[in-house]
Amino acid sequence: MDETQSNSRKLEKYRRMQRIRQFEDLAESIHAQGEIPGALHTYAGMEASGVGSCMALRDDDYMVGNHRSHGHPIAKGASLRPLMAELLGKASGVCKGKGGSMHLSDFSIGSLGETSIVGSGVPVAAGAALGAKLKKTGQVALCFFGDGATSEGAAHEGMNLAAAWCLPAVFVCENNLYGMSTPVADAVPVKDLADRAKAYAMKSIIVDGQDVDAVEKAVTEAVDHARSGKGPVFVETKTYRYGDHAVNMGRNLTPRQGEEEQWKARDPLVIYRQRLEEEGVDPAVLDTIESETADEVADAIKYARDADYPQAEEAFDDVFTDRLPVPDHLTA
Amino acid sequence: MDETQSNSRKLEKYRRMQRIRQFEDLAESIHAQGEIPGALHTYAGMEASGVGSCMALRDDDYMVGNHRSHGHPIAKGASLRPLMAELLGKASGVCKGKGGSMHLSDFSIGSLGETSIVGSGVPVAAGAALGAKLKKTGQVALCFFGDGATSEGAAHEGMNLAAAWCLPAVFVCENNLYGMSTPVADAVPVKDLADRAKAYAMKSIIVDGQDVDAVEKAVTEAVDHARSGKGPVFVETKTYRYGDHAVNMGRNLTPRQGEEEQWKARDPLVIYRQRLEEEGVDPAVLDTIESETADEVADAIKYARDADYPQAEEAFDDVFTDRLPVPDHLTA
Amino acid sequence: MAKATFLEAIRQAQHEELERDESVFMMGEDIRCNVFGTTTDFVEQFGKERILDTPISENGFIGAGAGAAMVGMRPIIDATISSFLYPAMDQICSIIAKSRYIYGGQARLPLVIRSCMFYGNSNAAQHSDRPYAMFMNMPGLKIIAPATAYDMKGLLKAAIRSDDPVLCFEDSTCWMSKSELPDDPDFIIPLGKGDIKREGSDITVVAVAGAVPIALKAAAQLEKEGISLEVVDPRTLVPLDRELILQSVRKTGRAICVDPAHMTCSAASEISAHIAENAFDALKGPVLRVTTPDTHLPFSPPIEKPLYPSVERVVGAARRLMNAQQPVEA
Amino acid sequence: MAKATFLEAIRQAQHEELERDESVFMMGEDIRCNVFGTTTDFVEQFGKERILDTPISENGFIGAGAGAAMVGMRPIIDATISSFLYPAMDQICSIIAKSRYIYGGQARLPLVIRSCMFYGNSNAAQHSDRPYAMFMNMPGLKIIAPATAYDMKGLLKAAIRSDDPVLCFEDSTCWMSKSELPDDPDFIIPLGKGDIKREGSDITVVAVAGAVPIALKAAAQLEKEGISLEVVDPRTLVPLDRELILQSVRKTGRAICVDPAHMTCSAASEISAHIAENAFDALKGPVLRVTTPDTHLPFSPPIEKPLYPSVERVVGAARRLMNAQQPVEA
Ligand SMILES: Cc1ncc(C[n+]2csc(CCOP(=O)(O)OP(=O)(O)O)c2C)c(N)n1
Ligand SMILES: Cc1ncc(C[n+]2csc(CCOP(=O)(O)OP(=O)(O)O)c2C)c(N)n1
Ligand SMILES: [Mg+2]
Ligand SMILES: [Mg+2]
Repeated sequence: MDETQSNSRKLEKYRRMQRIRQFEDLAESIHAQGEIPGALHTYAGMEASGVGSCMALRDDDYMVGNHRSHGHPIAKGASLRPLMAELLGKASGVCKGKGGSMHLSDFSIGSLGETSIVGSGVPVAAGAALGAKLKKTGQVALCFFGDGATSEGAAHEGMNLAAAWCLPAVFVCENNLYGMSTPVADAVPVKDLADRAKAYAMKSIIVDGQDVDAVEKAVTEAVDHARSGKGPVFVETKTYRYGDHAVNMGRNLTPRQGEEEQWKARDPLVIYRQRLEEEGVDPAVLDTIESETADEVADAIKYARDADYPQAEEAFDDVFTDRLPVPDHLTA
Repeated sequence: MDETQSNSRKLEKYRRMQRIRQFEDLAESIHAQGEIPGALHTYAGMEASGVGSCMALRDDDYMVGNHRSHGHPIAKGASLRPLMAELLGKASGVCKGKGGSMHLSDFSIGSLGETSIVGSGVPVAAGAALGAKLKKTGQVALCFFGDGATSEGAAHEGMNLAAAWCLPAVFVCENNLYGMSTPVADAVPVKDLADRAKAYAMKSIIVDGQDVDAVEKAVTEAVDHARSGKGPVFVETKTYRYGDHAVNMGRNLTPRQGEEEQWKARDPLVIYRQRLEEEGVDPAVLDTIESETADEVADAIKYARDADYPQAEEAFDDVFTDRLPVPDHLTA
Repeated sequence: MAKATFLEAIRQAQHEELERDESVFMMGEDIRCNVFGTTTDFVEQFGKERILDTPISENGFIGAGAGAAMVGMRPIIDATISSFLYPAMDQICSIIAKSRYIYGGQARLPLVIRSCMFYGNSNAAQHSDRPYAMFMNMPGLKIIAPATAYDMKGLLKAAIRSDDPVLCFEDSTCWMSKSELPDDPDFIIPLGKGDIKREGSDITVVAVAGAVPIALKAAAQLEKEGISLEVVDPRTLVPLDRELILQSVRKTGRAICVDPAHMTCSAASEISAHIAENAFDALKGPVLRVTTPDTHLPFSPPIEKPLYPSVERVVGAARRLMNAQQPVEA
Repeated sequence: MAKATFLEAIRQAQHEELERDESVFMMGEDIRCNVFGTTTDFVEQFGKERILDTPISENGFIGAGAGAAMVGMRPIIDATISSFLYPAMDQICSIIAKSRYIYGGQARLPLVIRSCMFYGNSNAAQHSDRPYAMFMNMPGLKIIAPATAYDMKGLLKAAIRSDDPVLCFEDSTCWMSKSELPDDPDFIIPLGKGDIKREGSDITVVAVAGAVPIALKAAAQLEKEGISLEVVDPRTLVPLDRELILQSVRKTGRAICVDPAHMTCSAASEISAHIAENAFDALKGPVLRVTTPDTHLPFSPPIEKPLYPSVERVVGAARRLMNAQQPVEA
């Protein structure tokens, strides 16, 4: 990769992290005003984990994520309008208003679901990798899940299958130190989540989840390994969740004494901007990215606000391929 | 342990292995004659694994097993009559004719179920260990399961919980090289099943599963560790299943080229009798054990044959504490 | 006696039973931090040993509840949201429902599995389940689904004292409803006894969980039109108070089953089939069901809300039943 | 056309679809060794790549089936015995049933999950489940439960070609029954179409899976007494051919629902409720159910066998229905 390419890649990483951060900041504020129904699990603090991982993927590679679903699709390049419209429950939302905040999955960029049942995405990712292997397409399936998810049987079975069958899958465990209110050390008997991989004789990598370059490098190594037929890889990104488990859970579930400040001092966007400036990037370029992103997010909000809600009958679409009969009380 | 004690212990181990072998040999032959309904999963070849493990337990320790259920209760000291009566579906069977061959669980000797859903016993054992810990009784819960079972989410979740909570549990993985027709290497990505324990930072021990003394020693170490509050232990017994997965599956599911002969050359009963004789035990003593056991098994068969089948209404007992109402067509 | 909410009733029931019996303990995800308000101050009062936060592994800890129960404990397992019972179906169906039976009565499983049905508020399909009917089809599980704080307290206490496994489904649409709660520490409502929530003469409305307040509102509204609804709340779904339902239908001659769950193979269907089989001679018209149609629950509020049973739908069904000479549909 | 068994019908359906469509593949535990005879010579013909033995991890490989389907494959997943679906309920209920919906139609899940219902032969409670009703309560899953080799072949082929997920419940009591099987590679029976297995005029018997041959035997026996049964086999449980059932009941005026599963919240209950709601005016008597009572299935043959629906029980129900002036019970 020559200097310019590498430079534009870096700016793209910065742009995607900005997109996530600004998208969520705005979402949080309009959620507070009651414009977004349901719960809101933000990704703030974890942007480098998602963006670094997705930058290591080909456009046609697959991705599966979880309830903390805003960051993953944006990291993989999804457009913001359908995502924001989804948060507002509109018909032009990426899931036609059926999914909402926990399920911002954009299949057009290779996403195969952001599933809010903890651990449940892992077998799906293994299956996508199996599909790629059977079809010999050279695609890889990457799965994001949390530290807490590693205790679920689904995660175990999915990773075991991927290892037993040597599938082209990459498992990115975003260790943000908590599962809801529960500190990782209380719920997980291993020091590093990467140790989970030993149960499958699976290659594992631990990486600083605040450093988008480091994450990209680690996941690139993992993806290359998987794509070349050497089997799945487990990547642990050590990161941190700034907010409550979800906005609007009524209280901060996690007492943290100073922890938050420590982590915010290594905010992935701040340290990356610093690095880019140190590397000689003109601050004005970065400012432009930030303001362009602000415009993009504002446009997404406007789009979402202007959009229509789905019609009553649409509740009966997509249970199956054919629309279900709509009951009388909803047609009259 | 002084010489005599140790001697009587050794004879007891030999007796229990004989009991299992002879009980099953007879069961197999009357199953062939149609006297035992349903499937029959024999433990032949694996006796040292069960007996060595159970000899390491206190009488009041708990045990959970699986579908290959004949060996475990006999190893822990259950009487043969109710077990054989159960195989024949009689009311005086250990499970009143409700369980049959896959579920020979005798609660009077600390058994908490031989459960035929693969992997499903592991959370139960973790829970029994939790109960013992909460009640501070010093009891340990030991769980038998197969190599194949380690791929199940239930097994993962149960072991993870035991490790996270530092419970007094011992997980004995009886690696008999196959899960049904599937060689362990095809289904399990690790070389030693004991590597599964690394996902929980759990102590593990690998032992020759044909050598009852070695198994007892290893499991004693594990039990001591668990009982003293240091957390659960994973023990892998390397062993072998002589028969088909289950008698009467219509064909031998497992092609084996010479493997069987190799393992039979290290038959746990044969090598143990040799060792005892080498250690100076009078062969007549061992012969007596064998013939006493034969009498015991013959008595169990007679008892079972003479016993009554349950009455139709008994099908409605033990769904709940109170008998369910019996439907009309069964009372008339 | 003081008025308190449904959630407070859960808290009180647990608190009283934890105080009464040392073998009672609680486990679940994030219960120490008291997410929904049913474990306020429990860690302080009962200690971390009896109030256990679990790893995220429903099959593991629900199964561990079974093991603990088999050795003499009485776990109250908080599975948070009913949708999280699916990952635990292995232990619920194969171990908890069947162990007593398959071991011929040797196993005893005194345990309670609580979970809330978290629907109606844009939680989307993966979090909005109301799956009690699935468990009704599996013998060996007692099931309570109370609709009032009073019933909740009495039934949950009975469940904790029961020697059989009990699933407790907590309808989140009832969370804030209030009752006077008895403070007699031995106040219990026996499992299996339904309750006539309102007497009436024209139509029996058998309503499940969150459908009970809806049925009661419909009854109040229809009274003005001269239609008298009798509202029967089974409260316990297993064992179901089948006789109470029949008695009511034999009196009124008409029945509507209202159930917030999906229609097919629902509790409403079971109750309807039970009536059609055993009180047919009393029936003056079809047995109607008002349920959630067999679609998933969407996130978007304007299309989610109209899917559930509502006062209007119950009123509509009742009117049609009273007029029905011609064919009728719910 | 040649006579072949139900198991052979499964084999043929799979074989033809594997040949026809490269994206079809199979996975399951020990399928290569052909345990029940539905994959004879498949490894030799289609290779190990398309005939995959899985680790023992139903949730994992059924979920992997979902992932593979989402990327364009058409997995046939053999879950062996229906009882092993419980460990996989997480993926079946939360992923397979809901993904298409929750992602607004972006996901497509063309997959088939086969499992046999292994009851009646002393397999004890943990292996004898017939759990289709649970899945009927979960929107998003199509369900077939054929009773003949002919229906099995045609429906399984339709299931494999369907773009929706289909659960296929194979009643082991039907394994050895034979039909003439069409060898037209495009022979399919559309999902959702029931079948009148025998015409009659007095009573509609809606029979599910293994209950169909029982109902037919009862019909033959009752013919001699002058009672004429119409046997309706829904074949597909989701979508259910509700109109066909109503048509028959409107003709006969009487109905019995026969179902080998447990009574409460069963398919039989759903069908009964459907009739009581939508064909009430045609009914001359109660809608009876003949099911397995709500107990578990014991190992011991003399107490297991009498629990299931039998010819005698259907005959008894029919006689009572024809005589019924006085109250009737099934
Ligand atoms: C099967 C299941 N159990 C419980 C929950 C409730 N829940 C949602 S997120 C969460 C914590 C997940 O922790 P982790 O995997 O570390 O992800 P994080 O939220 O920290 O990103 C829990 C317990 C759920 N959604 N699904
Ligand atoms: C959940 C579940 N899946 C599949 C089966 C069918 N089955 C019974 S035993 C068995 C193999 C178990 O292998 P392993 O754990 O190694 O025990 P082994 O039989 O070798 O002693 C299988 C697949 C089952 N009983 N339960
Ligand atoms: Mg986390
Ligand atoms: Mg094995």
